Amino acid sequence: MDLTETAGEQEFRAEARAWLEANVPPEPLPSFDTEEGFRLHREWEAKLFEGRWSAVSWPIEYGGRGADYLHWLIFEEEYWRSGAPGRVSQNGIFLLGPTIIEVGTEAQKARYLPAMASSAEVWAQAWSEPDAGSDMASIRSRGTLSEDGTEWILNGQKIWASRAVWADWCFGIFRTDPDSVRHKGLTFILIPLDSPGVTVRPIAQLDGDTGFAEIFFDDVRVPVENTLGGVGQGWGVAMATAGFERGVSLRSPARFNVAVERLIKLWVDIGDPDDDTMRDAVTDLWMQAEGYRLHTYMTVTKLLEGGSVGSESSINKIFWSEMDLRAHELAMQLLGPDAERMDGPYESWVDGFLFSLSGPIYAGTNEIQRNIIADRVLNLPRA
Amino acid sequence: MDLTETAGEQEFRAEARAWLEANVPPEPLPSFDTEEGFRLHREWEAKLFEGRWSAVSWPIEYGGRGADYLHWLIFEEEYWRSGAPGRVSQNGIFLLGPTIIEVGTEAQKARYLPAMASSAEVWAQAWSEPDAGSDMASIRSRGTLSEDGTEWILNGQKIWASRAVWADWCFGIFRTDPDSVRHKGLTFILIPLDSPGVTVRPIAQLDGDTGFAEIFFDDVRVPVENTLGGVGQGWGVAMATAGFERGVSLRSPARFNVAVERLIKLWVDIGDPDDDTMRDAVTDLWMQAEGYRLHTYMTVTKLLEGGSVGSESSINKIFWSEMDLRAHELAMQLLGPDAERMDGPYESWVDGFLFSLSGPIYAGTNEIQRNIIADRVLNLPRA
Amino acid sequence: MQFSFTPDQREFAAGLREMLEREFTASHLRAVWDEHSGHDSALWLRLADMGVLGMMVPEADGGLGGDFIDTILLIEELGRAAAPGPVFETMTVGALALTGSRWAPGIADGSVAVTTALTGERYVPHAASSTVLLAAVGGEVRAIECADLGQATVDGIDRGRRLSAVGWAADRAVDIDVDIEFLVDAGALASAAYLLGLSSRMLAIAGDYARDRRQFGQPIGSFQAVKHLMADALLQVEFARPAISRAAWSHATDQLSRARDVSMAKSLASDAAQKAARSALQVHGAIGYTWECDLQLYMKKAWALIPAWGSASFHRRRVADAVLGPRLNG
Amino acid sequence: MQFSFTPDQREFAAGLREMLEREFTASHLRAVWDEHSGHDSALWLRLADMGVLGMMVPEADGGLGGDFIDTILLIEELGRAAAPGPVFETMTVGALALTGSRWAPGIADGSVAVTTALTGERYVPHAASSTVLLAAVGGEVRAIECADLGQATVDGIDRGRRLSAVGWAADRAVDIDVDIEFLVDAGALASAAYLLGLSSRMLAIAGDYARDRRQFGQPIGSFQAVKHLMADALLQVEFARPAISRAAWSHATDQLSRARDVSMAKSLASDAAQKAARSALQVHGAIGYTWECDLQLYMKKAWALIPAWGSASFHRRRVADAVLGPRLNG
Repeated sequence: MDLTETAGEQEFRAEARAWLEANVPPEPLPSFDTEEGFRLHREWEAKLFEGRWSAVSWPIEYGGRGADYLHWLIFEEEYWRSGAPGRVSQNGIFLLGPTIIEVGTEAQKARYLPAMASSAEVWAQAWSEPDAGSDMASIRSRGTLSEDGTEWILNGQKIWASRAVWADWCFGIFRTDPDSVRHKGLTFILIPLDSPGVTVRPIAQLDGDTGFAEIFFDDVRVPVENTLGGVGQGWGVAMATAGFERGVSLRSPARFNVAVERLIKLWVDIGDPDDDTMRDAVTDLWMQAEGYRLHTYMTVTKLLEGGSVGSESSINKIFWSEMDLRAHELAMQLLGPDAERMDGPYESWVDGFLFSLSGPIYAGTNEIQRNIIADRVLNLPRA
Repeated sequence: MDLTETAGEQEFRAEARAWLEANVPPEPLPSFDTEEGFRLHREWEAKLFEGRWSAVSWPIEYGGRGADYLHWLIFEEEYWRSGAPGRVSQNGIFLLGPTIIEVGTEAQKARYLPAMASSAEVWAQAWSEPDAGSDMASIRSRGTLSEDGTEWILNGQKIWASRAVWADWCFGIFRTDPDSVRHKGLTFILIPLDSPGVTVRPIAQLDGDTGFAEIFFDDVRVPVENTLGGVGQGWGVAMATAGFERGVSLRSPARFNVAVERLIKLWVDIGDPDDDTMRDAVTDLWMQAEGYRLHTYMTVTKLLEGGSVGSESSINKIFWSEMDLRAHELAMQLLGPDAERMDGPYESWVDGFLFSLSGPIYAGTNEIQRNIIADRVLNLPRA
Repeated sequence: MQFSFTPDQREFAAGLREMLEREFTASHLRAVWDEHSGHDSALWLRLADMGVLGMMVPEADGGLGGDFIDTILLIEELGRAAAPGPVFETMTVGALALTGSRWAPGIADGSVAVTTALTGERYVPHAASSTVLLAAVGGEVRAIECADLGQATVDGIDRGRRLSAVGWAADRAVDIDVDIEFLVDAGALASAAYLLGLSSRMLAIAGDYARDRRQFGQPIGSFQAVKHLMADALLQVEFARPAISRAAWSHATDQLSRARDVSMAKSLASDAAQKAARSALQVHGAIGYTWECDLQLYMKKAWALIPAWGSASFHRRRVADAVLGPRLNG
Repeated sequence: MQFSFTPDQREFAAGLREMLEREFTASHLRAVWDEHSGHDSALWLRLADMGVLGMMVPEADGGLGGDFIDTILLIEELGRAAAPGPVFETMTVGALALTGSRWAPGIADGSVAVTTALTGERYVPHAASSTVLLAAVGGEVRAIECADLGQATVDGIDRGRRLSAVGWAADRAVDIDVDIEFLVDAGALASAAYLLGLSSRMLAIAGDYARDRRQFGQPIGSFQAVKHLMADALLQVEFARPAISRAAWSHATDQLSRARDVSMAKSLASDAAQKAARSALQVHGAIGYTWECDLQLYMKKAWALIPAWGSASFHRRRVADAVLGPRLNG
């Protein structure tokens, strides 16, 4: 065990920091859940790509740096400390990308990864359906083969598709065996959002912006080449993706360390230094964020040494989502009546609070995660 | 609404206070979960009875004062403030007694109530069975009628029977219809613990004392006159009793108000006055105890005005048990390493902590209570 | 000792509840949001006609001459409906401060809406839709006609509560001779009762959803995780209720324990509302996170009122001072 | 940067775990309780033979010359078994304080057990069954042969940990030249690792019971209430673990952040153990409240160690001072 950084790691950190200092926009960009903001975030992603910082953990030939998880974590720390914009490319680069690299054909890798890395093509996820939320296996959207067997004909509806309002492509799973139930007979398919028959209906969220959307599929035709992984293997492919999402990449520790640093600054600026209750609460949060950072470094070292992350990713998901919510609830407490104002100096805290409320819900509710932990980590009997 | 006490209420309070000041033992009695302690507590109950304070809410003819709930609460406040001993008679006077008054025959009232009020006969409860804990309806102990129809012949096993080690009688429900399942075919029966065929096996609890016991029934014969309520009506009778137990009488607010007053004193004596976190925690507990007192006064007024307590009693059970545990956990925190010592100046806190851990478990676990609240108060669908 | 409301008090509250369920549904509230007015004149006049607004206004001024005990259940019902505008402020703080003034009759007949800036807030709610502002100036209470205010309106998280930065010429302010702490306690207590109503409504909305929404082949309300989440929230709400009733009595009868009792009420009500909002949202899942879902209308009002009239921790400290004695380092 | 243990370190811990599962079961522990000795000589010598006790003793003194990183997983395993006697105190505080002293070889060969009174405790654990006491006197460390102690033994909640009030003649005490904070951090860190093991054991016992015990026609572990209770406890345990490993590195390599890292570890480990004990007991229901149930053997040890070596709040304040700067009013 050695927690000091190697010369190589320090060099990599320094390179990332230097580039970010030179390139991060001085002013925060408008939310990427607005049209203007989405465009500006896409431009930022293009600049990241030029610096080869958009997908550091990808192989070099696809625009990455072949960085291992440890270097990825270092980059993430520098990225969030620099105050750089949120990643509008997240669904692609952190969720779909690694899955394509894992199970995709060479043709698919060549076709999708570079455009994903440069955000020439931004991806939306299309996991849920109106009746398949927590119960994701009850997917109803259908995919049927065209008579000549060259195309999937897609029908149905997806919901809570983040980024879908302005994205170019989406990915999701469809029931391609009409007689199948639950996890069987599902296929993972990649779909251009400008395909005839696709209708995207934005859904306004708690803050009024449209961060996600419903997607309706009405005889949408896509080539069978858009199948990721085997026909009927969709559930396994999706779980690999979702597992990775919850596991390491969805929420790197750095953003929480930075959030807690901001909370500490807020406490120093407006808190009562003499109030131990708030002091202890802020300290607890620092310990949680630090604990999450250490936990991730340990997980990542385990992966580097050939281990694998399994259901423990559910433990991470509960931990970061509740920590993030708690941090923002504390900020609201510190702000008092000023927390009621939507615009103004504390806008980012109020927005952050609203967003943090979605943490225990998306990427699988924390109730579902607790079930997974109980069933697979604690080996308690299934209900 | 008028929260000031009437002259009559003040008079009653003064009378109770005066009697208690004159009669409460100067030294605390040994635990009634010891043989010596049980005897001394029985003597104390006899003295209470002489003063007609043992069962204030009972009708006068059975040794009570016919006091309404409000006066009962006032007495309880004075009782716990005076530092008087715990009530070894509790299962009888607060649980079984009111049920006998409600559903018993005149003969049963005359036979059982006076001896119960004077603690000439102390009662144990015998609710649970090894396979009927939270799932109380899966009672297996059987009662069969003798050929001449004059006696119940009881066989089976009860467990967690509090006071049973030194008590004279116990009450419980038995399956008297062999073909019945769940809540049907059960009968509520009163049994002398010295009956041939009764074996009481003490169970040592967390503190080493034997507060409860297993009771084995091997062809135990009791007259059919010992049936309380109708044959096959046992579940309803038991629920009335258990409902009352959880509802108001099992844990009157006064003992928690007194416990929190002791906690405040402990904080004043050994706490860091400058530590807001502990100060806030102690204040929260004061508010909880006060809230519980107010809630009980409101419930009691509702009863006096002809209302009834239903499943809300489950709300009380969760509230007092978690409040009591929290108060003792805080005391343990305040005591620090001194909390490790079993005897010595803080013994009562350590004993109290261990006992408080049983609160969320007995009289129906808090998980069961939450189900009841969800099903009957929030009207959520049954599982 | 009698800790209950009279049949009259309960029936009046029940009547108000029926009226609001019929005439001020979530879609009415949404309409107020959409116009961004933060006010509903029709509802306001309806409440005046029913005698709700004038409950604490003396009969001589056209009110019902009731006290806080007569009023507290009404405010809970207004909270259940998230009635917009400075409704509890007008009914309680306004009525108590402006008794005998030229504004008092207007409170009863609905022509005068009273908003407040008594706790040093940077932004005044409802100033744009009110008649009179009661403001604290150097520990004294002043009344200013809102028409005389300079106002800059900003967005609040609750669209049923518009916020303004305000200013006024000193010569337009009228002295009001009333103890400011008495008024602040009235506002804190009223906001606690309003929060209690909001909490019940949020749990009711979550209960409807949990009965209706099916996953894994059964209503989600049949899962223990949902049952216990909601049961714990209900627990906090139920134990805040009697504290609020008692505080109403303490305020109405001016008990020595008034400050302690009001602070206990606001502290418990704020914590219960925080918990109810959080639990109701979690029960809904993603749908609760949408603008379309009515839950947000009540949740955001709760978030606005929890820090108003003194935060839970401010009030907890006030209780601590009363129960444990003042804090050493002040 | 490499945040993991070597295969050797993991295998040594695994071997210790197997030995303890085989040779020191709950019934062995119960036997120690029944004879009220608070010590198990056979186990002690077994641990010496394996090299566990001497892990941090220099090779020159017959130890393995390891550091805290080599030792931390072993202490977790000893905690999982609730090994009695001053085992982690001897392995860490004792080895670090007595290096080069006449006692050092005895730590490695099992003939010397070291107990401590370095944090102002009123009662010294294990004094009756130890060889040497390390005590703080005016900020300095002294070593006293336990044979030279006047002792009055009292009952502790954990029968695997006897308590004594002690006294000694000043001339029997030997000066030990080592920084007392360094030793206290060692004890706090070791107790955190031991608590981590205890927590895992309590959850394992609760898991076995939840799989085995049936109510309402199914194992209680299939109910969400039980699943989620245990999942939340596991969460705290899993996030305490890396903090403890990191603190072992900080202590072994004497980082500037040692105090902060050790305090974070003890604070998280104490909270996790409190939660694990509470949850495991609740899962058991009434049976968990009995003397017969093995859970109590581990639960009571946890309750004894949570306040030892500085409470969770003491350590939280220490972290706060490092992260937020010192508290104004000291």
